[in-house]
Amino acid sequence: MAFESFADFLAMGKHGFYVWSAYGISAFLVITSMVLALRGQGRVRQTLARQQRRAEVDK
Amino acid sequence: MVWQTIKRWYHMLGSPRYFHTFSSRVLPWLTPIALITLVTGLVWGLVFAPSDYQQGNSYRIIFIHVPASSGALMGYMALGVSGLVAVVWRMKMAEVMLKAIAPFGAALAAISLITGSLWGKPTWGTYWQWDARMTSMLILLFMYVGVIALQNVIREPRQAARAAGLLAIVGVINVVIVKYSVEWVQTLHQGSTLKLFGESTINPAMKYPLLISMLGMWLLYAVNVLVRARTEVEWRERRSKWVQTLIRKGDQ
Amino acid sequence: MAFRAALSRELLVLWRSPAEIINPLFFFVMVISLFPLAISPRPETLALIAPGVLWVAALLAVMLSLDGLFRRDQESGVLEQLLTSPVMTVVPVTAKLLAHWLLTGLPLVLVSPVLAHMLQLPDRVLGVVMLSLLLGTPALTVIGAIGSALTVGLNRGGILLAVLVLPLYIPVLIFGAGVIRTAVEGGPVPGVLAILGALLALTASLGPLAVAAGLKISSGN
Amino acid sequence: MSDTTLRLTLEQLQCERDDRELFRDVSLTARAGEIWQITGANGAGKTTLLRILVGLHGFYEGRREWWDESWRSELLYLGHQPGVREELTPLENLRFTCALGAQSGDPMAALSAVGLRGFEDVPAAHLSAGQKRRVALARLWLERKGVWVLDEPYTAIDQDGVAQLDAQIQQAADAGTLVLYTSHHQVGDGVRRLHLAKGRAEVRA
Repeated sequence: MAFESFADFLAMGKHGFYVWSAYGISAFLVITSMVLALRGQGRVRQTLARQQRRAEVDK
Repeated sequence: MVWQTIKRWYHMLGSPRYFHTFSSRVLPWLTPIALITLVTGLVWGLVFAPSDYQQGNSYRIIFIHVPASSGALMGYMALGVSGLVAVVWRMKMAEVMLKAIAPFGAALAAISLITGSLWGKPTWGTYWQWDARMTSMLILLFMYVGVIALQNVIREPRQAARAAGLLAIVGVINVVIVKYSVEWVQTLHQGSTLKLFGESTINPAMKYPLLISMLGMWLLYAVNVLVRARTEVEWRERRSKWVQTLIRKGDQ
Repeated sequence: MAFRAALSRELLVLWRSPAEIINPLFFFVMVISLFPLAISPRPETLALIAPGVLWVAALLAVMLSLDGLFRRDQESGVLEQLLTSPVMTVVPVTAKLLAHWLLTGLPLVLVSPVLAHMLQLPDRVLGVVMLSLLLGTPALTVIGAIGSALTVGLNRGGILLAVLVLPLYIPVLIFGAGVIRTAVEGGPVPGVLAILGALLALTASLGPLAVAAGLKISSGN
Repeated sequence: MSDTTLRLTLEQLQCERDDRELFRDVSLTARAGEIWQITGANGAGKTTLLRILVGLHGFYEGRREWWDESWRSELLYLGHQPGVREELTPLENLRFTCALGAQSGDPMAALSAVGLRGFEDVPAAHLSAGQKRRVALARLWLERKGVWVLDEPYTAIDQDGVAQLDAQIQQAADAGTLVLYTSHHQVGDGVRRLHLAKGRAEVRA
């Protein structure tokens, strides 16, 4: 363990702000891209299911 | 014999249907592995790696910066290759890949820029310094934006993909040339280029977490691409019977 | 034979619509004259920024002149004739690029010494200014034409063309302006000029093929 | 036996556009000397079908095959637009299309044949839509090509122009040219029809 205590870990020896903001923003962007990908899949499945139901109703 | 297997793989992966089943089988186990690898690499680097005698702890940003930069670069190379296959051999899957690879690559390029400048502040005193690496990454981000913008403007999906493919091919050549021309500008002004990530990574205690987090990020990139590609395949093949049955069955 | 016919036709078409020639030239002159007003008329500062200003202005002038390069041909149906002709598409395309450069790029080169002088660049450097633009503007025309070919079918191509093409312009800009800066600082000009020449060779050989491919893709192939 | 007159084979041609299916299962074998009239409502895909034949449009399923590799040198394609540059005169336009299409012939004679005598040197910008189409049609009076693909050749053509065009097409077909054109007007009696409706194609030979 490179740090004595959790507080020390958070402070990162006066560089805490930079390290945690870097990781925070990176996590945000990665998660957003993942969520968008999954939401895209859901939306496509939904539209196709709706089209299918509409097609069956017409038949 | 090798040539047969390559050809067989080329045709198998070329068929959207096979790719769909392939990705549906791979995703359930690849996603956890990617996440675990990435998290172990980051935790190892953040918590257990020793602090750097010069930069203290701010260097720990490297464990997200380098994976992101390498991912963005690899992503654009993959775009170039998919572009070549899409434009020259007109392969449908390559067109799907062009749509699937770009977004996460652009995100990684943005991450690389942000983490790079956040690392620059404590180390060099400024958030932005126009050094060779950061400028190349900025231009790479612009080129990602170009590919994504072109794809979204053109209505016809196949034409949009092939246009973006051609741009990606030209783009890949440009990435290499930009790298040298930016370094040339550097040598003109500041003598030798500043090695922002040079010697501090030699120390093995830092090298292993870095390699693991890089692997983790690439696997995560693969997961993102597979999800997006699978969605794109479902949309493009929506008229085919196998997608109709899949929707009717309500696949997970 | 088809190349000569295509070249003479393109020159004729451009010659008959003088706006296509005059606008880029005036744009170039106007943009350059903004900088002394915006930054400072002092000779030392001007001479310092002159290489960059000349090249950014030339780059923008060429790019804007390429925006509608193929649009008229597409709307009138000439592009379809070109794509369905037995002659390889790259031949008339190269002729069009050459004609376009002759009437938009070359004038910039010819007028650049005057503007370089206005930006307080020493007279011994004016030759290098022309040479760097002479090698650079054709590369800018070809690269820009790739973007123009890819956006020919779209109505608001302008901004999109810039987004696609500017990153591709950066190496030519760096070495183009670099040639002039090296000359001003008395450094080894031939070396940098050779790189610019190499960039031109690369774009002039592969570029037209990419433009032809782009036109085919834009027409739905 | 190799059928030397076979020019074009289409098998199960299927094409989508803007999210909907334009047509499917379009099959056809066309031979030299035949005249094919392609009909269908607006938006049925007539122009797209022609553009697939001449290789302008590449996103389709199924097979399109010309009789040999160098079919492009035997192709004369008149597109939806006349293909005339406004800055140039009819004569310059025609000379340019000859060079580009590797087609010889006397442009002056062709222009007068389509009733543009005296307009040879007027910039195309001053011509009417009908006259611009005639400049494009003048190519039919130049050196005869093996395959004519004409998109709506009869639009904006007046009465006697129609008769003249019918005669020229008939004459070319008799000399062995395969003519495929889209229009509501029927050239003559021996014309085969391909009707595109509701995504299907019926061949009424």
